[in-house]
Amino acid sequence: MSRKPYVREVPKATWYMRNGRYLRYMAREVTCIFLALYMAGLTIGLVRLMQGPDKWETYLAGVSSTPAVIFHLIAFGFACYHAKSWFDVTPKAMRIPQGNDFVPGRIIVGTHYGIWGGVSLVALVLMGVL
Amino acid sequence: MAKSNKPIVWGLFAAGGTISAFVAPVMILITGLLVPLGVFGEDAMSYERMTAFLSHWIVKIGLLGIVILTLWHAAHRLRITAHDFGIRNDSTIAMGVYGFAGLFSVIALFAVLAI
Amino acid sequence: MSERQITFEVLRYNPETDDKPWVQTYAVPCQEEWVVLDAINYIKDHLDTSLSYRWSCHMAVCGSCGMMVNGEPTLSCKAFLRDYKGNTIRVEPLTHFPIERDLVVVLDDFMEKLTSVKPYIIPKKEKPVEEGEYKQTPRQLKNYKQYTMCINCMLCYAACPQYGLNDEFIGPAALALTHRYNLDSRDGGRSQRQEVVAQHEGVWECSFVGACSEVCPKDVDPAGAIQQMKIASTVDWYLEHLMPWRGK
Amino acid sequence: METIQSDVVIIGAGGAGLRAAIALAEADPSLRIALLSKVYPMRSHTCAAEGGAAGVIKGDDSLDLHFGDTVGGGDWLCDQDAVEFFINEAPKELTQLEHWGCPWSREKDGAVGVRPFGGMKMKRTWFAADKTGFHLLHTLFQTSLKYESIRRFDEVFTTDLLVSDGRVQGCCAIEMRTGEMLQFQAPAVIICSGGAGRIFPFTTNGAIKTGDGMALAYRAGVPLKDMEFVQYHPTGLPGTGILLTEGCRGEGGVLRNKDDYRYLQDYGMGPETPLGETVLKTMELGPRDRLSQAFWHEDKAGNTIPTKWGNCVYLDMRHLGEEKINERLPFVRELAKSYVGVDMVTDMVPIRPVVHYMMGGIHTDINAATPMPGLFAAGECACVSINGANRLGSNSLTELLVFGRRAAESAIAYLNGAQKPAVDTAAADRQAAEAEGRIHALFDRKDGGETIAGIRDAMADSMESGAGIYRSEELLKDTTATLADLRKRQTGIALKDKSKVFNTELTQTLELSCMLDVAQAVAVSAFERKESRGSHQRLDHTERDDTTYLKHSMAQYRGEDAPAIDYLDVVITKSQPGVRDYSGAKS
Ligand SMILES: Cc1cc2nc3c(=O)[nH]c(=O)nc-3n(C[C@H](O)[C@H](O)[C@H](O)COP(=O)(O)OP(=O)(O)OC[C@H]3O[C@@H](n4cnc5c(N)ncnc54)[C@H](O)[C@@H]3O)c2cc1C
Ligand code: SF4
Ligand code: F3S
Ligand code: FES
Repeated sequence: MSRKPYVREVPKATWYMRNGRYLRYMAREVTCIFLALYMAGLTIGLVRLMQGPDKWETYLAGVSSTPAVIFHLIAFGFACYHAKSWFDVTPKAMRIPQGNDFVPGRIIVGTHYGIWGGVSLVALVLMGVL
Repeated sequence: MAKSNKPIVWGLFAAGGTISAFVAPVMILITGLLVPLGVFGEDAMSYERMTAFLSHWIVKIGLLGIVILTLWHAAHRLRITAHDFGIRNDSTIAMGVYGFAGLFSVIALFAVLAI
Repeated sequence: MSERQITFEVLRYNPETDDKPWVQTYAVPCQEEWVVLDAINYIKDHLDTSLSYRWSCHMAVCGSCGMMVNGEPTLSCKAFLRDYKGNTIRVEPLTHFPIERDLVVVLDDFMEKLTSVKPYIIPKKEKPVEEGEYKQTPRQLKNYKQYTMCINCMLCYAACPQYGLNDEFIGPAALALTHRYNLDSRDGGRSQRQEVVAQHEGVWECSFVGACSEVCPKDVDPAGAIQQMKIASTVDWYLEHLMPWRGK
Repeated sequence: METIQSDVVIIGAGGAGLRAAIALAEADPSLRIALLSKVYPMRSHTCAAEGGAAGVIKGDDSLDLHFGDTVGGGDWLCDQDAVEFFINEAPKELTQLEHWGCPWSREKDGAVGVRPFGGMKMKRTWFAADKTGFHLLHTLFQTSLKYESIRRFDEVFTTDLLVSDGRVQGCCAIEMRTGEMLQFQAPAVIICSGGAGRIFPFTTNGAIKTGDGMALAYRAGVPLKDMEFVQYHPTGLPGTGILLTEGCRGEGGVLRNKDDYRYLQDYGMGPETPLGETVLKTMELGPRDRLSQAFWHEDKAGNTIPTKWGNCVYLDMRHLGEEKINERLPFVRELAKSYVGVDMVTDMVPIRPVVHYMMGGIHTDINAATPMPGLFAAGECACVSINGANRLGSNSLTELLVFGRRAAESAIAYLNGAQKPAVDTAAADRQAAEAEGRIHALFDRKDGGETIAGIRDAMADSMESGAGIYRSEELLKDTTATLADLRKRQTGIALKDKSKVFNTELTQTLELSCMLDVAQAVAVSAFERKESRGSHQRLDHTERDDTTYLKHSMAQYRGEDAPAIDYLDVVITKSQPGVRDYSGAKS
């Protein structure tokens, strides 16, 4: 037997450096770190709120600090990227029949963006009015 | 060839991914940027307003849903991402990330119910 | 006719003489309407008869001519030179597969996986041919049609990083074909296929990178198929564990 | 050398080979089946067929009409008993394929849809959008995975048949990934190796269609039948030879010359039909031979359009509208866009005739049996004579199914027959060793300055110029002389690639020698047939001559010499030769 197939090893920890497609994927994946940190921070806020007005004030002061604002700025960016990457692929996971065909993907994506915009707007308005 | 048990966590992952996609950006925007920068005025998130806001059970359930599902979403994704970064002891990672999500879920639950 | 001189950097590997692959360059006088495969055929005919690669149909339907062209999994018979700007084009065998020789890769793994998902109709109830065809409305056809378009070209496997990291993964094309049969109104074999699909190396090894669907030359969208199967498997799981009385 | 014992060896895993394998496995699960293919089965060229497969199912149609169309379309050179059998079995086979999951296009109520096709009086062509062959092949291949008794040998290149005692005993083949010779011993062999369009320069056929199986049988002493009948398809894309399916015309596409004139009406296929309305068997729905010949005359008259790929006419689909084109012919639209840069929704597509199909092939009878005991053949490589002098589009996909199965049944009958055929293993071993020796010798050939590409191109060019759409004694004389010369010259090809693993230079050399043998059979058969019939048109004998040539040509291999041509009577049961009428006047 003269066979000797050559196996090209995939670098286990750096494979995603090989092309832009993989980098975009990894960017999408790490959005979860920021979501998790934000939610953890929020949970701490809830604990502070439970502990009374004084603790809550220190918490508020903390959130207003420059590092916290910078973190939230970055987290906001990643959260938006998460939303975009999530909505853009929704037609793949959900196929809604319509006549002999399916509802076109752009309508499904569009609807998601619409709801996203609506929810955000309502929240902002409520905040302003509250 | 055993069937995988991933469906449990995957269900939470997908739900959390969807919910957080809709609400996380605007939540971060409001609570992390606009309010601290004073856009809505000094006492937009005053103790009174927040406790009043959170006294409503719908708000409690909603907020808990968002926080817990997003945490599970993030935990599950992080587990996969760790693998993608070349960290291969999946069970340790899984324990870590799900543990983190579980811990904070319980804390959030406790805090919200107590408010 | 206008000619364009293009340098092809081709990855070569001869198991009988080489320890590892190496790059050979060829200067090819190309016609403007050529595809990469035409240039490779030119090399084979006129410059180096020892180059090995697969091709047959030259019309993007037999699925044999997949290669990495400038790092991207591509059907070389559909890779028009006019879409490549520079004067150098790099051609390598599909990644994630062992190289048998030159541009020829080993496909045994896929053939086994394809067989394992039972890609054929397992009828709900046998119907003799004499009784005529099964009725299937255009709507029911549409439901699975997209997933029948797979030409087994393996570009998706070369694009999928999860397959690259773990070759136990059943992978995009085989899963898309599983979904194809599951969705066919004539089929009743889903529960048998779930044995393979619902294990770790089935749909759960996919992290929805989506690269498979991006490179697929036939718009099969394996990424979509896999996500739909994940949802269905999750529903299964909940039904099975939370409502066990519903039976198997 | 590894020896593989089986009951039946199938050479070729395209539509015909897979159908045969499944039929064997279903009939008797204990049979040991070896299925050889020089490419993975799903790469077989059946995947390229677009238009559809004919079979009578609709109420307004009848078996007799299909029979009439086929026999008339074949210019009465069909064996009518075989045609009758074929037409009877066709609907069953197509339905069977439906049960196996083929995604046939459907009517609103869920019944299988049919479309019109050239030369067919009724709509009876089953189709799966415009990728019928692709779906047929993948359905068969995937279904074949169900059967454990089908042992596949993918990328195994058959080089020789093993014959002793006048019976076939197996074959030997090169396993491409190792370069090792394998010996397959079996009392029955079915050849399903496809066509040989690659002997021409401009063809819809893939690189693998090099006539290997035809050459194997021919060299082993089985005659090649009706080889002069080569079908040109009227609508190929210039340059690549990529086919635009006949479905284009079936759906209403029309042909125009450089003056936008629908020239077919001048060639006995008129009167002109209104745009968008197709009348079966007239104008654009005339048979392929007539349409290709009309092109030849238009070209001679200077009515074609010069392009950088040679002279063309136009296929006009614009009046069909985008929606219909997308629904019925999406693949064709994509092909025209990619390969000639034309969107058929808005522009006319340049096209020209292109070599498409071999009506001739290994001589078989109605049972798919060759004259050699144990050897069967089915599919494009075979000539059961249902296609006669011109195949009707969409009959051949059905043929693969009907005669693929038939070959399997005949093989089983042979295995279970009175003689209980067994393999003479000593003789097989000896022959296999000789075959291996011949392959080894190829590596040691002295360089005579010849190249594979050089000889191949010379062969193809001489086929086009002498054995193309129109032929004549003089032209054919040149071609046969060139081919005889090229057959000698091929020994001057030295292999530069000395390695064993996946040596495609070696397989190309073997394919070239098969092509040369087959090409010679085509040219010599064409030379001897001094009449015009179906696809065989002679400038020097323009009429059909039923007194002398209502016969099959049988090319008999004679080693280094040109083949001897004998004749065999055509089987006529109920349709006497008549006039092929494609004018709208009648019918
Ligand atoms: C572009 C195109 C469109 C067509 N459209 C239609 C249509 O619409 N309707 C219709 O009815 N017909 C159509 N045809 C004709 C029809 O597709 C073919 O006649 C038919 O597919 C041939 O099938 P087959 O099984 O005989 O051979 P193939 O599918 O060509 O298979 C041949 C097999 O033999 C194997 N083989 C060959 N040589 C060797 C060897 N030396 N060793 C081992 N294995 C070998 C190959 O690997 C392959 O598996 C079309 C043909 C073409 C080219
Ligand atoms: S899914 Fe697409 S990319 Fe993958 S093998 Fe099939 S056709 Fe090729
Ligand atoms: S690229 Fe791979 S990870 Fe999943 S979506 Fe496609 S199979
Ligand atoms: S040669 Fe067939 S897909 Fe490219």
